[in-house]
Amino acid sequence: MNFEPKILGFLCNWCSYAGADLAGVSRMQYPPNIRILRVMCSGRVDPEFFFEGFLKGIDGIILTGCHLGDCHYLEGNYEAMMKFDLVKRLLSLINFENRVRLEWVSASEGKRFAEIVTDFTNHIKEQGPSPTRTDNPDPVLVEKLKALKNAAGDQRLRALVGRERKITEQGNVYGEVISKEKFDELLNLAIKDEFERHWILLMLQKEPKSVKGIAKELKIDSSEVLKHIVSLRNQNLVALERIEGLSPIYVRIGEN
Amino acid sequence: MNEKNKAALVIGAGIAGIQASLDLGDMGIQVHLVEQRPCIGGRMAQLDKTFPTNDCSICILAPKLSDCARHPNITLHTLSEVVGLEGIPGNFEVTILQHPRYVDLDKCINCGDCVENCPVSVDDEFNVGLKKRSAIYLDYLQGIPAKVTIDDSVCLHFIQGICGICKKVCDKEAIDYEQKEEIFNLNVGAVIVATGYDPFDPTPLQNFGYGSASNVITALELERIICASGPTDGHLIRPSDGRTVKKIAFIQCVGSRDKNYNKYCSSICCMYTTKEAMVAYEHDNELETKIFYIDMRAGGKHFRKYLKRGEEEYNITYVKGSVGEIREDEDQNLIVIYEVSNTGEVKSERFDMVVLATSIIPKQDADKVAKSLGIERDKYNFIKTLPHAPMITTREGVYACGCCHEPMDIPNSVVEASSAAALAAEVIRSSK
Amino acid sequence: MKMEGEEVRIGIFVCHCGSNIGGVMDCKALVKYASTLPDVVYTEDNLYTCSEVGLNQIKDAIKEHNLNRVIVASCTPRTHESLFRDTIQEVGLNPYLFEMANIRDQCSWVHMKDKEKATEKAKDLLRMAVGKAKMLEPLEKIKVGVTPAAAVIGGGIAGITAATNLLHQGFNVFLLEKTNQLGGIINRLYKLYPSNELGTEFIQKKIEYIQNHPNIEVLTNATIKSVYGFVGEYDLEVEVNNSTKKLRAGTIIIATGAQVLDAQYVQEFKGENVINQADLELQLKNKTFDAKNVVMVQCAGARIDERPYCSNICCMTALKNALLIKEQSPDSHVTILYRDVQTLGTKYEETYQKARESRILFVKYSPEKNPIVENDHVKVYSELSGGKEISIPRDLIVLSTPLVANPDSKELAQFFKVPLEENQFFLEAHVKLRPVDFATDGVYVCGCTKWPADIPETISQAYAASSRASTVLSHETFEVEGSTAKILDKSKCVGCEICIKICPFGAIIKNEEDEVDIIQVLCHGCGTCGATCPHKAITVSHFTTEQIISQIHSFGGD
Amino acid sequence: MQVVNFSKRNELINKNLSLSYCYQCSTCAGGCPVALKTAGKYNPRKIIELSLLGLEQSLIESQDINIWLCSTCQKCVEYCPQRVLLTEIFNTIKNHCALAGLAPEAYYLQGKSIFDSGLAIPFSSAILRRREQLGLPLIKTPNIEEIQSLLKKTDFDKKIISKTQKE
Repeated sequence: MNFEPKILGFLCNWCSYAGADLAGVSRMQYPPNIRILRVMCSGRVDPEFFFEGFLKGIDGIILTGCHLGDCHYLEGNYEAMMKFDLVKRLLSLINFENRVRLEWVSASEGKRFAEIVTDFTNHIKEQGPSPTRTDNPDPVLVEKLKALKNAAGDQRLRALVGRERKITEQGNVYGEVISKEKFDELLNLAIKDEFERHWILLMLQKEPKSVKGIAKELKIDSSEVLKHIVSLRNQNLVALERIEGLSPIYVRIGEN
Repeated sequence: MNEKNKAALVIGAGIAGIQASLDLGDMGIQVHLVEQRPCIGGRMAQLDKTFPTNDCSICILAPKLSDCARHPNITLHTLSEVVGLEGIPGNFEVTILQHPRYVDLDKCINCGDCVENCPVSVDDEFNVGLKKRSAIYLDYLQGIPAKVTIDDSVCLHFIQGICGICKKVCDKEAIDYEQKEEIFNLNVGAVIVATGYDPFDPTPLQNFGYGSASNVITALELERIICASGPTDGHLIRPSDGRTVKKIAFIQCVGSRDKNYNKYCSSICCMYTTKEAMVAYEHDNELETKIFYIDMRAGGKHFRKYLKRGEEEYNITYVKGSVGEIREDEDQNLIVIYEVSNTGEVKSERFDMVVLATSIIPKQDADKVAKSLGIERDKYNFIKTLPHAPMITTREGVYACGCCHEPMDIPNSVVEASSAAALAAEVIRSSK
Repeated sequence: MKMEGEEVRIGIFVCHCGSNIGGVMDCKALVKYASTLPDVVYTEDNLYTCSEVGLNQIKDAIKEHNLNRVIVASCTPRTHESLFRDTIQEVGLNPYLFEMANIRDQCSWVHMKDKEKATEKAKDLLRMAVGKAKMLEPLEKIKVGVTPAAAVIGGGIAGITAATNLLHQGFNVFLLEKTNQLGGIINRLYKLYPSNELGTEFIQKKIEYIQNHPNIEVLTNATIKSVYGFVGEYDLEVEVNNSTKKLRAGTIIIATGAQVLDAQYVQEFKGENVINQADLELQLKNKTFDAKNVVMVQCAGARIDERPYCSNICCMTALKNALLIKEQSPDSHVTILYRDVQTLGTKYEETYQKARESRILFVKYSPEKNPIVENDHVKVYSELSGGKEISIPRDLIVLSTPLVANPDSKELAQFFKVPLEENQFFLEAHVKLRPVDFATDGVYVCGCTKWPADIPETISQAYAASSRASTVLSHETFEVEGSTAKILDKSKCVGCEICIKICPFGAIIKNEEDEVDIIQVLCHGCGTCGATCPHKAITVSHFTTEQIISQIHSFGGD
Repeated sequence: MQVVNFSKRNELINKNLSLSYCYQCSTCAGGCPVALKTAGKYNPRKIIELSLLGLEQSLIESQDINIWLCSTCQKCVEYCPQRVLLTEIFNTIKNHCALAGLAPEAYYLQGKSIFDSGLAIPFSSAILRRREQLGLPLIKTPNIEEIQSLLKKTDFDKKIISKTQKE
């Protein structure tokens, strides 16, 4: 067992990156697995980035920003929190949620940064290598990850999360404030839908399939698949290719 | 923008001096920023968090420090003091005494090799004596300029003519024992004094036991103890035995509003105490805190809301009334004797630690600074200013901001710094 | 995203930093590795890259090898990026075509005991830097012209002070006052603390001064109708006495003040002869004051559920007036019912001492048992006596009512797209370090507009606001970093406005054609909009999605 | 319900201006050894508060707070941040009480003893016998007339008549 995990860290410039520098100035030692990617604000970190990383065989990804209230850009870290929450929910669909972490590290917390990195590295070691990193990664898992990436990049989830703070704090266009619980419920439904739809799209990209065929691969109910197909057809992403026996066969259309 | 503009002199590079310099620099006015210590940053750099936002102090200060250091219009003079001021507004001749750093600022890269190998160990001022430092040292970790300094009062090379290790280990050949004091003159249009304050030493208040009971500490000491980059790495432990702290008493107005010491109110203690109690609670959610106060002074923006949060979310109990005596038991716990003022009952209660909110007093050398600038002081030794324009001193063209003329919090210091800059700009721009 | 027709030529400089990096990892191996990376055409190692020698080596290499991207692997960009950017700019390379790999603070120093792995990590960091560098684009700092005039809104002491300072600094000022008279609240005050000057004299001198100044335009009875523009160039439409006036200013100072809560709105203390401190000042000023037993009630209408804040200035106001009463009629009895006496600092605490010595009686009450106003006395439950009921004779009750936000503050805030806090006072950019700024550049605030403040505080803030305004007005142009948000693809934008709502700086707007547009001078470059846009129509320069993904891929390996 | 008595309050402040300095910080109460022993039943701050309010009834007539428990150790004076001379103020009040005949009986007895014999504790035969055994010198009897004329000058004679004696 000589597993050296590949860990990626997104650090905001003003607090966390300064905290990581301070760990260095103070010569605090931590495992050498992390590679730090500096962004100006934790709010810059797009949900897609996580999936890009996992698809490239990274084993764990940590995002750190200023403590809530300390953001150099006032509220970017709140936005980061919303996006991270989405990422975690998406990743839980493939049991990857333990491979990501969000922490707040201030510019004076060099020691804390070192501790967090140590702890996260050990934690990822316990998780073992990412299943995508092996020589022969499970193709289904890779497809799922791709589907998740596409879902994270799709406008529906992004719009929902982009409006999350407004909806749950100030109210929607009708002035009604939706509780966090209610919002999470909506979000979970949307996540499930989008994941399945993007998976279907990937599947149909390869070869046209029937509803039944899709349902079998997705291991979900045919009625659910049909619902997705209707929606995807409305979006002009899927079209009927032919009818095979009694089964309509669908095909991916339009651009990716 | 206008080369004919005279420069400005700013004395003291704490948050007030820094803000004044940045404003003037951004207006296109050349600034000479003079700081006594090896690094700029002042008191704010020593703080862990700031109220009422609980912002990490260094996180919000550090960008200003580097802005200051990088600003094309700002010249830093560290380890320097002003020793004379002649002339008239718009045309002052100022004399500056710069102490030797014994380190070449251009060569030092703050690698720390010298610090690691220096055999001397003395109390570290930045950590209010709670930690040791060497004779060659970096003022504080995030300090700017990020260059080391030799303290010649403790360095073996200077006091005994031996050692010289730092010079040997420095690859960059940055150590220069031959550096000497320098005196130079600058021509400036206006002067801003932002020399800040000192904390009051509460030892004379014997009933509080500071100095004899080791778990009675000052607020600034606690600030360092709870700071992640402080002497205990941010672990809230007792100085006497390193035990974790479960119960703290904070005592307000220690040396303030007290005719025996400082008659005035120090303005910031009520708020920073709640902040410290909150931050301490964040270290340990079992912490119980009592704050003993005379009048809770929380008129600033969102301060009342802040105290309410302290009470509701951070297990803080506010007790109206000061404390009579603090005694130490055999386990070095502290027995605090106080009156429950609404019932008149007098109680004694055990705490693990007592924190004294000591007053803000004029800087030790306030006298010297005032004399060299030719400005008056008030009866407390703070710099005297006009009642309705608190930045205007008794000498035309010389302005004061921040705690050097009256105790105040960071926002007020920043406001005054900017306003002193506005006044200095008036003088400079009208005297081309 | 290569520049058209230009091949990417990256130069990499690995710093030993003496032994700080060189003592931990194998810099030669790093250089060798670096030279194998794609698009890298030149590599070298320096003992100290940041030294004069090192910097010259960079410059020479750029010229000699025609480099168009530079990577330095050394310490942290937080301290050294600007130095290296300046260096490459000296030989004509766009400063944004530079990238750093932090192999000291975040590598050699934190993995000192694991030299081999530290070197491996440094290689990865270099590869990631190359991944980013090859995607870098040249950027220009953005400049906007600045109109050297300020519009000061509000003609009270705050506005007058700010305007005067700006005039003295040589700028033009428009001073807008809603009412027909300058001076604000001070016109109604008697004497001012801590100087004891007469309020009217104090303010009249200042009003006369600015009214006679050639570079100011004072507009009374002025209401703002519309505001367009941004820092450097605000266009205001103002209605003055039924005619519309247009004016242009580089910056805005909001100094509209606040209002004293009328005694009749304080439900708890109703009765005959109940007035507030402002009414009392008028009585003192007009010499109509006539009372023997005066009881003042502090925090009347403040520090309650409806208005939870402390109004900051009422304790000193009460002390000032109580002392004036005692001065006028030494035989009168003045009692101040208080909750906490707010007398910060040196002079105010002295005033409190003086008040006690002048025989003003202080009784602490608790809101759980409010004083009860009766016709000839007040029933008080002294908190310090366990709520014991005592009676204080009175013929006049003076309520110390709080300052409350102006009713039109919300409307005004919307004009400038700046936020209010829950009590409808204006909310500054950062309570600690940007006390008179807003997140929106070029708009400043001072005085009671943002929180109850007394005259000295207001004057300080007014000068501060004018100082901040002067930092903009002093330049012909206002310059910002090139790494700001940009619209990637207009056709992708569906106009959902999420970016507009999450941008804290008001940098994203809908323009006259109803299209989403970025006011680059207002953008601070955080990039949150880029991470949020549902259609990925917007990004932030220098931290674009492609650049970051390229970095991620470089780490992960293809 | 008691009414704030401004003239009583002023009378006390006139005698001891330092009374007006008090801002009710509780340091005196917290530092008072008697207050600690009596859990605050005796409480110097409360006496000052009643004095400031001029509440004669509580302060003198009913003696809600037992001012006579003060041991005059001066700790309160030493600790007071406003330099209120508490024990002097208490003396003023005690004198008021004594004149009104409201002091504890023992004070009158002792005062009377001083007035009558010049001795706080009059000789008893047992004491005299003991002194003789120990070889101590005889105690000189003071000049009673001189003492009494001095005491009369300070109205001491008027203060040593208790309420019961008056009646």
